[in-house]
Amino acid sequence: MSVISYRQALHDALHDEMLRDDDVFLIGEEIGLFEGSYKITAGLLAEFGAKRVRDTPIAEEGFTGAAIGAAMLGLRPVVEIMTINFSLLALDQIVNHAAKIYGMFGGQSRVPLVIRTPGGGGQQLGATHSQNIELYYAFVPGMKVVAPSSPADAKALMLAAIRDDDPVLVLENLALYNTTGEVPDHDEPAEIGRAAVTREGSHITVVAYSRMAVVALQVAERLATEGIDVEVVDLRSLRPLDRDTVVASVKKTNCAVVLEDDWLTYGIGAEIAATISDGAFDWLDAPVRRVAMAEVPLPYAKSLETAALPSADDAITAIRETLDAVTRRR
Amino acid sequence: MSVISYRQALHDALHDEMLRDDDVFLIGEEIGLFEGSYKITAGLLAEFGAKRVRDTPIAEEGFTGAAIGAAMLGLRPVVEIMTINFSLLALDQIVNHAAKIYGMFGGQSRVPLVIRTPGGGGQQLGATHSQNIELYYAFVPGMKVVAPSSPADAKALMLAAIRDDDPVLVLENLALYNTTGEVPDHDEPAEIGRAAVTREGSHITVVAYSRMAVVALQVAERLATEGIDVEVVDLRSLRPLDRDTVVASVKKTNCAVVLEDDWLTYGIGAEIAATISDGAFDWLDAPVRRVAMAEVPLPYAKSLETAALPSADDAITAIRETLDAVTRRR
Amino acid sequence: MPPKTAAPRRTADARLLGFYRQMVLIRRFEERAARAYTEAKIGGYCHLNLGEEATVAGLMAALGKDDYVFANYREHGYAIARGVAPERVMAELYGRADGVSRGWGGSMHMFDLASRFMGGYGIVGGQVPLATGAALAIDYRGGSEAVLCLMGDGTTNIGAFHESLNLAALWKLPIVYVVVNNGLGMGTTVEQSSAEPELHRRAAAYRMASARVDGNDPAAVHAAARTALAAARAGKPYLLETVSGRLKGHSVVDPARYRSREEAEALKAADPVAAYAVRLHQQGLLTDELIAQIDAEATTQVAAAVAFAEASPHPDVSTLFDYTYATPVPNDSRRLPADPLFPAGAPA
Amino acid sequence: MPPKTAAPRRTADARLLGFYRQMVLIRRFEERAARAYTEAKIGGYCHLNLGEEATVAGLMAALGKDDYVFANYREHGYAIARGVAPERVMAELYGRADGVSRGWGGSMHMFDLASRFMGGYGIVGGQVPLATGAALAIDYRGGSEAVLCLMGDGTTNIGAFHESLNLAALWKLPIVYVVVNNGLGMGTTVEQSSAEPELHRRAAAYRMASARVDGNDPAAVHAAARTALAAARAGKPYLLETVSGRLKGHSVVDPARYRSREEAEALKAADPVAAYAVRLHQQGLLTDELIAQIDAEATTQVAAAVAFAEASPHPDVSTLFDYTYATPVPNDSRRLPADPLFPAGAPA
Ligand SMILES: Cc1ncc(C[n+]2csc(CCOP(=O)(O)OP(=O)(O)O)c2C)c(N)n1
Ligand SMILES: Cc1ncc(C[n+]2csc(CCOP(=O)(O)OP(=O)(O)O)c2C)c(N)n1
Ligand SMILES: [Mg+2]
Ligand SMILES: [Mg+2]
Repeated sequence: MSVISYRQALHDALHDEMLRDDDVFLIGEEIGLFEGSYKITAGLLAEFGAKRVRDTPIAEEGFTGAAIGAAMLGLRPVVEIMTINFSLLALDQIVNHAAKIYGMFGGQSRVPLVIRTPGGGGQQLGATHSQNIELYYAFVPGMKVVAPSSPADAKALMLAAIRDDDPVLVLENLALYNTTGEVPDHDEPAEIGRAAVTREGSHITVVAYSRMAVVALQVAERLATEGIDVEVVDLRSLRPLDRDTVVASVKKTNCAVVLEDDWLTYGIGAEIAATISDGAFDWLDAPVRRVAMAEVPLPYAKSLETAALPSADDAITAIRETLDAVTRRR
Repeated sequence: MSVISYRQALHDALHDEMLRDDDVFLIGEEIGLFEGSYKITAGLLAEFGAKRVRDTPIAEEGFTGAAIGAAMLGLRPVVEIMTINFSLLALDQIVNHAAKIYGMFGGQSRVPLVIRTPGGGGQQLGATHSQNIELYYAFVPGMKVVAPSSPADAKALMLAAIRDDDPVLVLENLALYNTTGEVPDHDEPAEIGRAAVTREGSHITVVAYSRMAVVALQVAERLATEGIDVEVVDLRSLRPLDRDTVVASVKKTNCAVVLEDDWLTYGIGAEIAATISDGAFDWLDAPVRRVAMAEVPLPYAKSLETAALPSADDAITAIRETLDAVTRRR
Repeated sequence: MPPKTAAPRRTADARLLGFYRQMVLIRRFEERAARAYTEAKIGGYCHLNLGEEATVAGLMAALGKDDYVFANYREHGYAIARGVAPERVMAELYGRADGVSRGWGGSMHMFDLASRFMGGYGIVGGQVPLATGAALAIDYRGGSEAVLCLMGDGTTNIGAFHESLNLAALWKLPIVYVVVNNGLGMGTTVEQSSAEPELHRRAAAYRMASARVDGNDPAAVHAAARTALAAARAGKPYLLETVSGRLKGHSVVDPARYRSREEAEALKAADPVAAYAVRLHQQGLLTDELIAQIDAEATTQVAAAVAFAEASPHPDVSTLFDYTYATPVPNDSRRLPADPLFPAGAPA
Repeated sequence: MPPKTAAPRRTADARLLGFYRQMVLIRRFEERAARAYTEAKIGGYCHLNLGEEATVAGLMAALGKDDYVFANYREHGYAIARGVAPERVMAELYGRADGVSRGWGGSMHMFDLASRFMGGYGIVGGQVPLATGAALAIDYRGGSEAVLCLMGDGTTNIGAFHESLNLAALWKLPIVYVVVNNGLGMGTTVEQSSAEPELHRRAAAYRMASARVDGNDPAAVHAAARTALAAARAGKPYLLETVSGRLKGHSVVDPARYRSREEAEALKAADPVAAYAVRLHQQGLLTDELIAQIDAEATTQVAAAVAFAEASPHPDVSTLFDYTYATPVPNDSRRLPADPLFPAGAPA
């Protein structure tokens, strides 16, 4: 075990897989000479050369599509899309091609592709550069979508994504790159499609993923000092979605709050709330509460941005009010 | 009142608005000389000329973006995207531009734009041509999304969309174009953002939109003969979403089934189920059941396609089982 | 021992005759497909190669066995000329389990790994980045194969075309982009859709070599494609434009009313299959008997394809979830529309 | 009465001096913005026009009052040169209520309707279709305005560029596309990203007229832009490439390590503001005193802009839901993150 950053964990996974398998290569804007907009790929061009670390022009649709085509011939491209906002330009190639090719041709062509891309607001980047649109991928059969919240998961899920024969979107997060945590020294891929209970608790279940899964743990620690015992479920995989782990937790705690960084209506949390309300129907003692972004194009001004984004305090309010609602009903 | 088709209703709305307002113009592929892939715009080139009915090259991103730019200067373009599947190519212009411009520039520029596009599977068009991805738009603050299920709504919501100063996506449906119904002879725009109870009932609420709202009414008629009294809520507007109408219905019936033509996980129905489970928590006597597409890239073969798509029979099964679940719990 | 020149001569003649056989087979196949469509044996959209037979035959004959082909949705003829059995193409149109895409693709999505026919694609331009990536993979591995990427004239106006050609030229990829200019994208002429209607000239924006060739002459197409492929293999991607015509509507259901009667008749008069027959006849390579014989053979082949398709089973519903993922993972959804999310149980 | 030639001469001189004033103002503004950024007064990304001042001044001076400008995220200087008060640009950088976009846009998204400055856009290429549509609207209404659409060199590789130029050429729209070639897109050179690195030549793919001009010479840029705008107003869209350099990193936080020391020094030596001062000095239009005076004026203006920005209020949270929709509709969500979806009530 070593304590490393989320950024380093991602970097190490890419590095180790490139060493292990010559078919793995990186492709994207500014990943080589510039070392990546967020420096995940720093040093890799120098180590592996331009064939394995391919800088591209600004052409998200073109280079993502090219990576898909290369994957059809058996290579294992790892595409960096600089932020998830720009992935909209490649969406047709991802949704209509990467996610369809295996099924549409009756299983004849695999697409062992990884798309890594960070989401996340809160950096004052304004409406077009602060979106959390993982929903667009999590919705699509044929895609797999993972969303690590810790350095250990970042590494293990990236390893799994690269070794998987389907298109996998790895959702990174701008606000997590500098966070640190323990990571095993040997390479051990995670299983895609499994959530994790990252903190056991008995009073309430908090379901989250990516940055909000970290907030959930912080909130749980704060509430523990008041005797509120929060169980945290980190989804880790948005598609497939591990409903059983979520529902099992709520059957134990009898209430739940969902934290998400995207917009509330139709957001990822809608499915989580619907799933809990269905699967734990007879166990649920209060409505599932969702904490999410205000439904506006995210403003630049710090005062407005802060108000629009979900915070630890918002989560605490929702948890307290949910526990109150439970008490009222019991 | 006249009985006309859904296609004709859409056509009439376009026609009447073009007559009423010189700033309204149509733009899209094959809408002029070819008269539209699905003939909604038939006759309009001949009547209004090439300036008002502008055929474009195959360039969804380019011409949709051009329509947005024209709207910024005060024109009122109505874009046809041939099917919603191709809208993925224009998604960046729609989500990152049309939906953001009003907010991102602090309210200085309106975008009075309409995008009309049909969704719908069941035509054996295969995985890339049969998607129901209205979610991609309904999720986005700044967009409005309406989904008429009847000729009357098709006309009234199209009129409203054209007169609205925000980008509105009008979701049409391939399977509905030939359906007929009564439509007022005078032009009366609907209010965007309101659902409708299209059939009153007391035993169970069925929530649906677009094609499935028609299926819901058919199913209600079938079940009425057995004494099952179904209330149907047609959402009509996916964004804004009229939660109150949905919840009020369930507070009356105490149980609900959601019918949707998209994929289940993260689909539109997730929000509806979550909304009901929250807003009608203490009234609900059984979990909200969702009937949706199987989560696969839709196959071409009729046998497989039929199995994957939700049908009236599927809806009836879900309604019966939900009523059973209610009985078990009462 | 025959004179030295006879063998190449005979080879060349055989090739010309081969083109003709291929063209007739595609013609008969497409006519039969149209009929089956109107009989509702085929569903969805159905786009035919009628009028493009010479282009199809010339292009496919220029490829090496290991080369890759990416096509759009108007690809029946290409699949057949590439070596896919007409039976399997017809069975795909019928949506049957023995179809070349197991019934999952239909008319627009034929795929056959054995012949490196890497798919028909229904999103205009969608195949262009993919094909570029296939060329990247060849280059990555140091292979000597090339990629042929087919597209229509209308496709040159979409962003993916531009992005892809730039990448291929920058990276010196072994790919030939072929614009099959049949004069129309649905009802829109090239002049109405492309500000530079001499489409091959668009290659200049990427310093890419290009040429235009008569798409009604299979030998000319063949020669031009060989030149282009040789350049591509040498790291010089190429844009080849073939000019032909679309004899019928955009798809089987399109009556093509946007076309004048004169246009339609001029096209019919220039029918490349008939014209080529006349030419080979004049060259002494075809006789009336041979024409009849080739026709009969094609008709028989197509009839066999239909019989095969009719006999092939419909894909079983139990296979519905077989092709969502190649690598199995837990919690994958395998629910039919009426299945509950959670198995119903008694309340707690 | 002065001799006949004096007036035009004086006008021309005044214009050259005007360019210089503009360039110095932008230079001082951007330097001050960089400082404010490092002081954390400005958030997000911050891209500066350092090195592009001559291009900015020349282009903006060529526009008529009613013309429209669309820009990318590197647009502070353009907004100022177009007539937006530096105060409001600085206040926007500070995210304040008096900012040109009311604090909603920040560095990348300056918009001012009064000066028809139609926005900076952060998605590379995003502004290109929009600007094309603005030109369509002008044409639709039979107006005589033109649109100037700014973009960087790297932007010519994205699909939207291609689709837009084709539309503009087909439809004969009054638009000038300006490629501000500063040699780099982030850390990538033009040669690494564009297979045809003489970017203006890409216009050939649309039969569009084009030219390349020295972006360090404001008068040359001005003249070229006037020619281009005249063509555009006559229904001939135009592609103008200006060649300059980016003096610093891509954004304020980028140390530009991918550049060699020599490259950086060569750029500094060719600094367009300093070079232009020398030139005007040689022409007798600038004296040392005037240089100092212009500098002092610019510094004062920028200081006033900062004071204005500092004094402007932060947007109030009560305005958060003011700009989601222009036409109010029922059921619009106005919920803060901690607000419940339904007001809590006692159970039924
Ligand atoms: C992105 C996209 N836009 C629109 C369509 C609808 N469409 C199908 S084929 C076609 C015309 C294509 O013309 P061309 O490229 O010349 O090919 P051809 O059909 O003539 O072979 C159009 C517009 C589509 N399938 N995909
Ligand atoms: C679609 C998209 N891809 C990537 C980015 C990230 N990005 C921002 S600026 C930039 C470089 C643009 O270069 P150029 O067009 O030359 O403009 P310059 O910055 O030099 O003015 C990139 C890649 C983006 N904003 N949008
Ligand atoms: Mg064509
Ligand atoms: Mg640049």
